[in-house]
Amino acid sequence: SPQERAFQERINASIKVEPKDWMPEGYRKTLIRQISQHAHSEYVGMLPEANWISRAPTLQRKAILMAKVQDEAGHGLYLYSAVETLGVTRDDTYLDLLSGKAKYSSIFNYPTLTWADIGAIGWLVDGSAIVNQVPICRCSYGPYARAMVRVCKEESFHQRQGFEIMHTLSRGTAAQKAMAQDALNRWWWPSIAMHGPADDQSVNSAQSMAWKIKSQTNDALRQKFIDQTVPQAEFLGLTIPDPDLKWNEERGHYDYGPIDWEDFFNVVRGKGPCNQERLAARNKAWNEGAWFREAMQAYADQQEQTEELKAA
Amino acid sequence: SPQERAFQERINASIKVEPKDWMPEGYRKTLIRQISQHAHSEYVGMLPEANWISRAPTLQRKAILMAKVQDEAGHGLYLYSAVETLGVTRDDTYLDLLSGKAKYSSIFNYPTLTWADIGAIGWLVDGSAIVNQVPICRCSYGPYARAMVRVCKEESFHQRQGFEIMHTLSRGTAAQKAMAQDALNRWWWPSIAMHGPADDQSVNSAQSMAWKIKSQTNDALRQKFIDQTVPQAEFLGLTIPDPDLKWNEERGHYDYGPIDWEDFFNVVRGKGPCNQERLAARNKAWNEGAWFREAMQAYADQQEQTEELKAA
Amino acid sequence: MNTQLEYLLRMGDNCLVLSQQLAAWCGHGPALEEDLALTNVALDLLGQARMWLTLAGEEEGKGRDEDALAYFRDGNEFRNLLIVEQPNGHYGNTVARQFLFDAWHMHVLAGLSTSSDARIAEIAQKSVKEVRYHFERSAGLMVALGRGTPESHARMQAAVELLWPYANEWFESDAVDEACAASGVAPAAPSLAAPWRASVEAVLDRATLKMPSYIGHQRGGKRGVHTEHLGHLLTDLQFVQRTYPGAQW
Amino acid sequence: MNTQLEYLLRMGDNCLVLSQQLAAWCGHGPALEEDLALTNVALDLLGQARMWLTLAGEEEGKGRDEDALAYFRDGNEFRNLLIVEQPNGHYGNTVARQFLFDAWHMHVLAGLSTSSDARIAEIAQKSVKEVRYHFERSAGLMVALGRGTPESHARMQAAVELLWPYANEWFESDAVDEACAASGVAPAAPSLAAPWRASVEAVLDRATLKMPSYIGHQRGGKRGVHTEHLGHLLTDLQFVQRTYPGAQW
Repeated sequence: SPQERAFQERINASIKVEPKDWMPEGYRKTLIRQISQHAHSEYVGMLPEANWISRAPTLQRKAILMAKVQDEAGHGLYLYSAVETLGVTRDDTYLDLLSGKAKYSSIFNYPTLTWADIGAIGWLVDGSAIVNQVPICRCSYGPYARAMVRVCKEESFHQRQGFEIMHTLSRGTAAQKAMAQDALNRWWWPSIAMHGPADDQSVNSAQSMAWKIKSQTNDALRQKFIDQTVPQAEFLGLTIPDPDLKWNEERGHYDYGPIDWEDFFNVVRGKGPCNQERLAARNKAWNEGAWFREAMQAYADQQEQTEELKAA
Repeated sequence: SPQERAFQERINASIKVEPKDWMPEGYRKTLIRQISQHAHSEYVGMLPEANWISRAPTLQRKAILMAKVQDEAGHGLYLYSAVETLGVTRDDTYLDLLSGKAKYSSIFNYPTLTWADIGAIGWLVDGSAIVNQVPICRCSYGPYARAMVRVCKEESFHQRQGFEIMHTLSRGTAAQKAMAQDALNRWWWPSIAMHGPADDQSVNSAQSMAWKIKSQTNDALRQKFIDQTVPQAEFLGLTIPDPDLKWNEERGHYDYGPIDWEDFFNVVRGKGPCNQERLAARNKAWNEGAWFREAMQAYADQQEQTEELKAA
Repeated sequence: MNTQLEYLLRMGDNCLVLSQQLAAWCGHGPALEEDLALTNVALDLLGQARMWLTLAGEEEGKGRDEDALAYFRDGNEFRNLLIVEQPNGHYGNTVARQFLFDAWHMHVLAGLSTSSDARIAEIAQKSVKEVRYHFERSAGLMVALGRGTPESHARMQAAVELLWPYANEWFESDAVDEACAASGVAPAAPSLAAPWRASVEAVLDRATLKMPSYIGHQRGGKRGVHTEHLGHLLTDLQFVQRTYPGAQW
Repeated sequence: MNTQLEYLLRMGDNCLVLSQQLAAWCGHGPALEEDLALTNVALDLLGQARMWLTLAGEEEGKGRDEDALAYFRDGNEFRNLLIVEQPNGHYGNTVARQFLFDAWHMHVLAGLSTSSDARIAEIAQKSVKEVRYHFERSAGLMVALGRGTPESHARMQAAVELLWPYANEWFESDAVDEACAASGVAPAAPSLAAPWRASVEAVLDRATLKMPSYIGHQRGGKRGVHTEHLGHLLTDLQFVQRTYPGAQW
């Protein structure tokens, strides 16, 4: 249709799409799905890290971790707001998470078992997320692109903090080094699966690229993350748990071993170590908070009525 | 009345009163109150010690403590059964505890703050309880007397275990010795208040003595406990927190300082450190267990109906 | 006894323990906005705890820093008020605990802002700004929840009553309080009772909640005699440091 | 790797962790009789844990006794199955966890009773008598609660489904299991699947509860990769020993 052509031309000309602009239903739906998944990931992603706040080993680390988890709550808020600009209420979006209908990043279905996991999440998971998200800062949908600018800035701060934890552990006692290596062993493969299925198995990518929702392929993002992370692991004196990993002079990239996609899809489909618990925690918070939200709403309504009475 | 005279004569002749025997209402009421308070004390008394099961410092100590708390549950059961022989259902008795109408021993309204408190409770609280309870083994009401024989036997075992914990701590590190002394400091006065108000303030005692529900005065029991405990504290190398405590050659007993009865009655009236929490814990267990008890009852009823059908 | 050290530990431990409790809500609050806001308060309190404990370590002069004090004392060495170690309960319990504490904390910090000890005055001046905001926030929640629905009203009234017994300890002057008041280091503990009551009463009034008429009877935290809750809180707090002694983190 | 040591730690840690969980009900059960009975089970399991861990310490030969192994290992050194570290939940969750575990425990101990290692056979022979009774008890509760009321039926069905993902790890043979089976030390892990299913199915049937049709996918405990629950359980378990290292208790 002419509308669609005009839309695509504006996209091609790198003019941002704004909430009030006309957009194709497919574009809207793709964005709603992607941004809400991203919002849910931030919100669920608070849980594995929050699990270590009470046990953080120094008060400074505790403060940094609390601030980090709080940032994730903030990211969740921007992103839920960005979804709302597409015409879906935040509660509806959220209820899809609670019912298990909507997805979130599978990485958060792995448990945090030691303090080193907090380092590994910052270093690897946030590192991987940044590689995925930096291109989104230039995405065609204005509210999403702007939210991502802020998110990326904070994430790279978190990534450095995570690396710093790993660095301290890797210079520490034998037990600390072992803890760091164990965390790398457990988080490496899930972190490189975060970029999504291999290109030859990925659906919808072409349309998302045309709409400039996505600008690089999953495999390209993965390669970028691996290339930047391997030297960091070497600097830490830690071994990445992939015997096939080695520098390929010709390609100018690291080669890496096959990813266990069956395991990845199992986790996506609900069979990860913590899927049940993460959803249960979210539902528990929501259900036990119902009386609170209702009361806050009731009070806000009372205030509004009082205002109206005064105005009348 | 002639019935009352005959009853008193049998008591005087040390013939035990049994559930089916006639008894004065006052006798029945006094016993119901006293035995049910005693049952509640066992049941509530599980809580402060259970608080340390998860943190017991060796597996052997953990096993001993669990067995001890379990014994208290057993004592609760015998005693609730003894109350039932007087014509009150166990649930009714128990609901009086939950509503706060019935009392239990105030000693359980103090918190257990360190492992040494587990030692001090065994040594002092059980020690004090045994002094109170041994005479009840000869009480005129048969079911109560028989329950107490069993209770006292187990309690003296607990008392030795508590003393053994204190003994180990008092031979231990400086921190352990300090822990033992601190526990003695906190538990001493409540333990000697367990024998009840001073004789000149105690009500109902004369009648209870005539009925052989009680055979010694509070002050006599207290003196007995103090006399047996002071040498034990000396053996442990611990200092009883009473500057007035000293051997009185003439009396053949230890003199001791004034007890803060105001504090004692405050705790009885609900203002101890843990009254709220103990009752809350009992109510929580009861309320959250309702579905379980209902289901067990429903299943028992089903079984009974099946039996009746078979019999028919 | 170094009374000033004791006083600093009291201030620091209040902040540390309450922050630890609030942080348990992080990721589990009733709404995302609450998660953000409550974590802010927890972070402020943690920052204050670090300043107080660092100063306490200096005052003690035995080389203990904030972490040595936070991670290597057992419960009987903690000097926090009992109210801050009371369980989180439902969110309304947490709000009520925060409100009663904020009101006291705000007034004590205002007093400490003019401490004769410049280091204390400096920390207090920095903290009181944060805590005035904490009070504003918790007072606002008290009013909203007190007036919101019949259920929220009932919950908040019960929460206030549950915590009231713990809301007098801070006015009871002991040797430490007296010494610090005498030297101008701290305001006299009982002098805060009237301003606290005024602040609390005004808010409860607006919240249509009844102010309990009796005086709280729970005490002991200031001399290290706590409730059973503190011990369990410390097992988590100190686990890593205790398990890997001597390591740097 | 000393496979026999690993196997002993698995047996001991299962008993230790589950006992610790059950003990949390002590004083808090739904009825006094349950408090008594469940504490009995907890005590039996603790006794078994002590025997297995003592033997593990001897097998290791580094002078570690039951307490050194219980109190001075961090989570990744624990070898218990994930199911025993799952939260107590409501009483029905605890009953269902116990039932699924007892059924496996009973069969594995029966197998271990004829172990080629006489020390293992001896512990197993002693334990299996206790565990047969545990199974009888938890099976009885499953039937009563499955049939009791609509509410209890729904709770128990949900409890079985919640735990089912954890109820296959014990049949998955790894290098340790294979080595122990090969040397006749232990029964082959997969060989217990059929008897377990038969025991569980018969009881669920009587309980009018549906047996889930899929195979559990949760695993990791046997090689020290646990769920987030274990770490918190250990903070309490180990607190005193960690806080006062080197002391005798």
